[in-house]
This record gives sequence, C-alpha cells and structure tokens, in this order.
Amino acid sequence: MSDTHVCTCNPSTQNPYLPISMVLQRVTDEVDDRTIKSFDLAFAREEDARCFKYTPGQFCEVSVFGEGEAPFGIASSPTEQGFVRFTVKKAGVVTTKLHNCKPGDVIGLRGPLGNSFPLDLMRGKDIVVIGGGFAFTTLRSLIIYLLESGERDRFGKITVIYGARDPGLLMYKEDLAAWEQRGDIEVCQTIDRGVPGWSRRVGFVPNVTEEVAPNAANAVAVICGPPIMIKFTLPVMTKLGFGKEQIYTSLENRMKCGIGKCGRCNVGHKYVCLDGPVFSMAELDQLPSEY
Amino acid sequence: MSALQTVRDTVAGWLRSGEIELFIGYEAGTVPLRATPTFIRNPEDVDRLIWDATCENNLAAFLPKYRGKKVGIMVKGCDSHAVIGLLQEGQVIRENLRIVGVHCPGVVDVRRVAAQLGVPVEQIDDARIEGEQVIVGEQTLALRDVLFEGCQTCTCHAPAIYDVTLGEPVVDAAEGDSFAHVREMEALSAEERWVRFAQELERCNLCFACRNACPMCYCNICFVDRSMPRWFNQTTQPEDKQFYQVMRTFHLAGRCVGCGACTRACPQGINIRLFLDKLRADVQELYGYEAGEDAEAKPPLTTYREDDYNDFIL
Amino acid sequence: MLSKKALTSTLYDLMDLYRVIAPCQRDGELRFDRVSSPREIVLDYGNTAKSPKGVFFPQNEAMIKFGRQVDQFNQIKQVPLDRTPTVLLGVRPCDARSFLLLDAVFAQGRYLDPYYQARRQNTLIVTMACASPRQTCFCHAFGSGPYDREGSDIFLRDAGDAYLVEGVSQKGRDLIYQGYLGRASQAYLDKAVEIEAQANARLADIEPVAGIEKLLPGLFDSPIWQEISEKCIACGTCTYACPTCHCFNIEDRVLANSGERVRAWDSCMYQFFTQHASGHNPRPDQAARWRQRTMHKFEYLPRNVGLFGCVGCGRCVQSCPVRLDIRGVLRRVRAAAEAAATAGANVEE
Amino acid sequence: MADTTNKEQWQPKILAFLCNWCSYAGADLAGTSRLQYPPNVRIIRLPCSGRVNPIFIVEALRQGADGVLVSGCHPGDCHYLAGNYYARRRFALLQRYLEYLGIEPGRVQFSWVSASEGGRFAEVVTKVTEDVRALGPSRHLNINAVATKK
Repeated sequence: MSDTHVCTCNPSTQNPYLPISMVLQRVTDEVDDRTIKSFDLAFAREEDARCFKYTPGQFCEVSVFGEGEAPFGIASSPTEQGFVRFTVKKAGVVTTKLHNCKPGDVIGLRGPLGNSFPLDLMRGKDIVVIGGGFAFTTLRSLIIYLLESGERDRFGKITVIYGARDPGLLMYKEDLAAWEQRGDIEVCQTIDRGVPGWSRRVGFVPNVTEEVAPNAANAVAVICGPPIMIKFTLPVMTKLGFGKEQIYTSLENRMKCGIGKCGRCNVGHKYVCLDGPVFSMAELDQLPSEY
Repeated sequence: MSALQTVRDTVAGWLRSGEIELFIGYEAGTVPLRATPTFIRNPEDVDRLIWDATCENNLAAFLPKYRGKKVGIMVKGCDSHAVIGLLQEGQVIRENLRIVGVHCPGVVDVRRVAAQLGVPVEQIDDARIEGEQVIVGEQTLALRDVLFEGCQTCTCHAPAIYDVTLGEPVVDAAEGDSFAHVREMEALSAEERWVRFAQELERCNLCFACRNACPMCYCNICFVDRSMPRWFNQTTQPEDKQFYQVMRTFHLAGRCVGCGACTRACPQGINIRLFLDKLRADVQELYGYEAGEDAEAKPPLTTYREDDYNDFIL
Repeated sequence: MLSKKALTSTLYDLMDLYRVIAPCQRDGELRFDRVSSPREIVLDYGNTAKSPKGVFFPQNEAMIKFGRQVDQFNQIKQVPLDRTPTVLLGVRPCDARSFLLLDAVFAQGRYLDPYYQARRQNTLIVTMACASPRQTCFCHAFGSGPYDREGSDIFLRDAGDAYLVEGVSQKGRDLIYQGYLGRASQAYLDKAVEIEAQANARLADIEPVAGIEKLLPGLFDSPIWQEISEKCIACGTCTYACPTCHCFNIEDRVLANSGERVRAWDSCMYQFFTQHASGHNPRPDQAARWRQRTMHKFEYLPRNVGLFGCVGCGRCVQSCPVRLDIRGVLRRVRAAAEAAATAGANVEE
Repeated sequence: MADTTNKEQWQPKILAFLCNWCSYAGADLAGTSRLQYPPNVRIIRLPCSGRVNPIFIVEALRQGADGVLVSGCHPGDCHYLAGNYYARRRFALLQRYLEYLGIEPGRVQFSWVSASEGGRFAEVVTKVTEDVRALGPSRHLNINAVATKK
C-alpha cells in the first residue's frame, strides 16, 4: 500500500481511511444569510481525477486537517468535469472551519461512498424531484445528471418541486434559472410566505406537490428535505398514487468512518453509510425510525 | 418486624398515597458483595429493597434526572450530603423528595477483599456478608478491614437529611485523620507527586464512570463533550487523561462531598479521592467550608471575603 | 507437551522471533502488553479487566499524520502499518472467539481495515484453556466453553506441572513443529481431562443465547429498554471492557506543528455518540442506547455477519459500576418476547 | 518543538491572562515608559481576572506554555467590584491543587498589578520568567512535550 497514490475505487487494496488531497477552487454563497456555501474542490493529482467516479446520491467524507472529517452529499454531477462540489451549512466544528477556508486551501476527500439514486430504475420513467431548503444538494446532482448525461431522452418527464422559507434561502439560483429556461424540465419553486417581487408559487412543499400533482403512473419520486416536510409530503404522494417503492429519500445520520465500521449511523441492521444513504420508503418501512 | 421491613412498608405507603411515583433504592445484585440500584414504582415490589454494606452506589446521582418528579430515595450518610449539595444548587426540590436516611457503618470494597485474600477481584465468586464478617468461600474477613478506605475515617455515618431513618447510629471511628492520605501525598516531592498522579491515571480508560457516578457532576454538557470550543480529544494519550481528570475534579472544588462514589465506580481502581480530597482539605483550611452541610450556605467559590488568603499572590 | 519449568526458556526463544504479548502486571492492573521478560507473564488468572482486542484495535491509534506548511495542515501521510510478527499468548477461549467477530467487522466486507488487518495477519493466537471460570462467565450460553478451540492458532491446556500444546490452525501447527516439545504421557493427559472436568463443573446453568436474534426484532418499541436502562449511568465501561465492541470515533489531534488523525474507541452508551450537529439525536435517551447495544450484539450482527457480538466473557458484568447484568437483560428480552407471544395468541383466540 | 529540544536556545514561553482595566493597562504603561522586561510573555487580554476559567490555565499548560501568569486589579479595585475576589478563591485552590498533582511551584503564578504600576508589571514578568526559566521546559500536562520525546 503506498502513501502517495490512494483512491477508493478499489477498496480492497487501498486504505479507505486515507483521504486524497483536493484544492479548494471556488467558494460560493448559496443563501442570503451566508450560512450555506458551496465548495468546489479540484483534484490535486491527475490520477485521482481519473479514479474518482461517482453517481448522484453518493457522499464523501470531507476533511479539514486538524479539525476533522464530516460526511456531505455530492452536489455536483459526474457530468461536471474538473471539480467536486459540496454545499455545506455551518453547524459544527468541521463545517465552521470549512466556511473559513479560502481558495487554494488543501481539503481532504474520501469517497465516493454509499449507494446512489436508483438511476437504472429511473430510466424510461417520469422523474419527480421534491426538495426542501438545504437538503437539495444531491438533488442538484441528480437533476444535472438527468439533463446533461447525454441520455435525457431515456428519462420521461422531469418535475422539480423545490421550496424554502423565503427566496433568499433557495440555493443554486443560477441552476434553477437555467432549468426554467429549458423545455425538457418543469421547475416549481415555492416559498412558504409570499414576499414582494416573488412571482412564482407560494406555499409549503406538500401543498404545492398536491397542486402540481405529478402523475404517479410509471414514475419515480425522490424526496429530500427536513423531516417535517417529508412527513407531510408522503401522504400527498400516496394520494397521488405513488407506492412506497416508487419514493426514494436520502438519510443523514452522524457518521465517522463512512465505511460501515464505526457503528453509529445504523438504522436497525442497515448502515446509512453502506446500505444508504438512499433508501426507498418501502425499505424504510422495514426499519425502525432511528434517524 | 425488622427495621428494613418497616422502611419497605413506609416506601410502599408513599407509593400508594402518590407522595412519590418512584423510589430509588438497592436490591441484591448478581455480582458478589455488590448491590445494584433499583427503581420501584409499584408498591408490591418494595420487598426487593435491601440495605447492607454492599449498597455502595450514591443514588443521589440519579436525582437530577428526575427533576420535577416526586421521588423517594435511600441515602447513606455521605450520600445525604450530596442531596444537600443538589438542593443547594437548585437541582432538586426538597418537597418532591422522600428520603430514607441510613445510619451507615461503611460499605465493603471488593478490591480490598481481593487484596486481603491475594486474589484478583473477579475471582471472588462466592462471598457474602454476615454481621461484622465477610465470608469468601472458606475464608472469613472482618468487615471493618475491608471497608472502602473513605469509610474507615468517615465522620458522616448519620444521614444529614431524611424523612425516616434506618439502622442504629454509628459512632465515628476515633482513630485517624480523614485527610491522612492527602497529607502523605503532600509530603512527597513535586516529582514524586507527579509520578503518583500520572501512574494512577495511566490506567484510566476515559470511560467517564467517575463523572457519571458523581451526584454533583450533572452538567448538561460536560466540558469534554463540548464542541465549541472543543477542549478535549477522546484519546487516551496521558495528557488527555490528565487534563480530563484535573478539570473534572477541579470543577468539584467546594462541591465534592467526599462520598467516594467516583472511586468505587472506577473500573480501573483509580484512587480518584486521593486527588479530590486535596480540594476538600484546602476548601476546609482556606475557607472553613464543608460541602453538603447546609443547603442554605453559599458555596465557597460563589462568595468571598476581603481578607481571604492572599499570600500566594505576587 | 511443554513442562512449566521449560516455559521460560521456550518463551525466550519465542521472543527472539516474535513480539510476544501476554497478560502482564502493569500500573497495578493485569493487562495484555508487550513482554520484555518471561517473568512478567501471568498465565494463571481469571480474566483481564480489559480485553485483548486492543492488540489489534488499540484504544487509540494514529491513522494519518499531517504536517504544516505555511498556516495549514496539508502534508498528509499514512501511519505505517504494524506488521511485526507477534505471538499473542495466554488469551482465554472467549477472547479468542471474539477475534472472529472483529475479523468479520474489520477484515471482511466491502471495505477492509488495513490497520487491523496488518496486525491480525501477523499475529499468532496462543490460547490458554480456562481452568477456573468465574461466576460472571457465560461463554457456554453461546455453545462455547472454557476449552473451546475456535479462534485459536495454538491451544494450551493445563496438565498439572506441564501444558499440553495443540496446534489448532495450520499457522499454529507450523510453529509447534519448529519447536521442541515432549510427547505427553497418559498421566498428563488424564490430569488435563480432570482439570477440564472441574472447569466445566464450575459453569452455572444458563439458557442458550441462540434464538434470541429472532425475538429481538419484535421488541424495538418495547418498554423493557426503559426499565433496563434506568439504572445505567451512561458511562462506557461495558463497551470498553467488551472484547467485541468495536465502535470508534475519528478525531484530529493537533500539536504545535503537526497533527494526527486518531481513531479512538467510542461507546454507544454516550449521549453524543449519534447526535447530529443540528442537535437532533436519533437515539435520544439511554433506553434507545441500551436497545442499540443489545440489538447490535444480538440481532444486527448475527443478521449481518452471522456471529453474536458477545462471547460471554462477563467483563461488562464485572466492571459495571451499577451491576447492570447483560445476562439479566437477555432474560428480560426472552420474558418480554414470551409475554408478547402469549398476548398475541390470546388475541388470535 | 525545535525551541524546547535545544536547551541553550530554549526560551520559556509564558502566557499571561491580564485584566483589561488594571494589569493590561499596567503592561501598556510599562511599554510606553520603555521599561525593560523579558519578551517571553504572550498576553491575552480579558475583561477581568474573574473571567479566567481555570480551564484556560490548564489548557495553556497542555498546549505547551512553560508558565502561566494571571494578573488582575488589586483587591478592592476591581472594575466590576468583586471579580478579582472570586478569582482569588479559584486561583488559590487551583495553584495548590496543581502543585499537589506535581506541577512545579512557579509554573502558575498570580499577581495584582494596577494601571499605574508599569514598573511593577515589568518586575512581575521578570520574576515569573526567571522562575520558569529556572524550572526548564514544561514537561507535565504538555501534549507537545510528549511529541518531542517520541
């Protein structure tokens, strides 16, 4: 095992705890209150870039050396070359330090880890993407992938419902604007309460979902958001005819190793880091509600 | 009727009348010479309650968890001082408590039993207490020789706060300074003291049993668990263990009642009271204060006198 | 056969070739540690307070070191793996079996743990049969026993003034062939059998654990967890004493000009073990943590890797500051499952 | 660390917690009066000596300070009336406790220095520096000392 070249694409021969070095390329404020930023990381070494193959829905352990590691879903899409993006809310020790990082800083990366959104299952079907607030990161990855992977025609209608408390808290504004210009994706942005200058939808995500009423026949839905949003959206989906096996979500539990060893992210006998983070509602039904 | 049975009946009465919803006492454990805490909600279960020299835990440590609830508790003399400490710091409300205060002759220390017999602790399989004797297999030891070290110089056998009492008053041991171990340590050179401290802590696992067994360690978030600022790494590097123990014990300055629960809880047998008792001795010497004596008193570090000890200042 | 008199010289030979780790008296406790002289070794003991899992999975170990350049830690290096040929001498059969569970976690599956593997692959396990099981022992509840060879490379049995030496694995047999052992006479064989019978006679009656993994799934929302955990003071003693508990934390430890990423034992008994940065905690109380501890050992691990996360060494029973007895927990689980089954049957009627 | 390995080049590092109103002003005065004192102190300004949590002192030793000085207003002069009185009790216990555990006397010291006592500040710093120099590099509780040993 060498000290210099490490990637996790062949985990059996490599040290899965050893991060690769990334260089922070760009930091973007995503929301008005500046608590959420996107970090675009570029590969320090060519071979790492070649090895690092991921699918929307996967996550990485991001290190700020000297502070620690934390898991974040990948917000960029594999179709976006040259960087890996993470959108991070300032909350704990590592995220606070990350928010203070400047372009050029070295950041550690382990991954990609975990499973991904069920792209195979999605092919040939309509896709409904429902997101709330900060939990839109891997959904962005998914949407960009659906649009840009060169196989747009292999997916049916794409409907995106994305809500936040107010316009300033909607992330990825440029992407949203660009998607709205396209004819091959329907984007419904919503805010909880109307404000002057806002011409799009107003209302909570569950209500908007009911209004938009995506067709459940031959569709797969992905829902990510605060637990309360998911709780109230699920009955709406059921009403619209979505079965539990048609609805997917992504779990977040506290993690350390990300590789199924350290024993804290499990929900029942399933490890969020290994068996997840993406689960169908049908799978979650079989598990205790420990998340 | 035995005194214990009277207490059981009293507890059952409290539970029946709704004076308390829960009684925290001791029941026989599965490990020899060590009783286990028990939580009784049903008056029919009071016969589980026991009292003898195996009841080593300080049950007052459970009280902050039941803040606001009506709870009964069994306390030894030293434990009762912890209850006073908790009252003093507003962690419990007297009206909510029903206290069985025990006149305690001291609790048995299995480690000393093992040491006397020259066997490892875990090899003591078949042992029981009969009167003033501890019977281990074929051998008999005098209970007073295998009491917890702190119990041998105890000056608080009698409960200081109670609603009913159990047992006969115990006469304080005439012999012995209760801080003799502190004086011994003080007599060593600085380097010898450090070696003593470091060697004790070498065994520390950082399991936090000492903190969690302590009735006065009730912080919602202990400094070792804080992330902002993060003071502590969960590693067992010697300095990390020393740092933890220095700060935890110092946080008990003027608050530690000297019950020894931390020391008995330590799975590694670290003599934590050797350190804590220095603080108790100094608080007594400098500020004439003993923790857990008076629920109305001001704890020594929350007050001052203009003529306080000042010689140490340049 | 190896006479006890010849043990010292054999150990000296062994120490020329291997790092020998055995129970030694250190800082006032019996602990598995590197042996510098055969005289330090204590083979006649009940069990160590801490299990030997630390030999392969130390309580804390630096995995990565980082150096500083300008004002940032950015020089990253893996800590070299420890491949020192090692003999782990004098573990008890319960602990030898615990390594099988640790192997399943660290050395099998999608990701392998190189730090664990390096040590494990280069270590030979010499187990000492357990001649005097304690009252906290319940290895036999798992179908094992004080003379179980599973997980050992070499197995030693007490035969009075000699040990009977038995190669269990190929690795173990290879080492024995390198050595010079006398053939045991019938008298020694008889003595060993006698000691074994005495050991087995000391075992208390206990219900087998097998089957409990089928009862647990139905008890997730049972009130027993609240009852069981009420006396728990949430220290991590049981998990640190346990030979199979393997949950860990990864933290960065920073010195003046360097730093390291340390893996340190952690415990599911701690409040902050699962708490999110947001403050949300999926296991918000001690009842949920006890459920996790029990289910992890007796349901999830059997389901995921086919082994119980418990070998019945009794250390947690012995070291618990409030004597919360895992055997009692298992009895409680059975009783609750039976009660639920009876209630269910009544409903069906 | 390089400076602790070489005995000749070694200079004690002393961390001083100074109260804003008296001792920090005293240090300022020492500076503006061009009084000479050893450059070994690193100063952290706090509103009051009463703000000094004992953990600051122990953490300083842990992070490699060879000595710690806490200085506040003279008794009776506290800007917040009694902060230094409370602090005095804590410090008395802490100093005796640390010494009890084997930290050499002199590593952790306390003083009262008023805003007008520039000269006294220089004297205090000189004394503490010389005391700590005599004791040599800090060995106990110091995470970096171990790193050097290894």
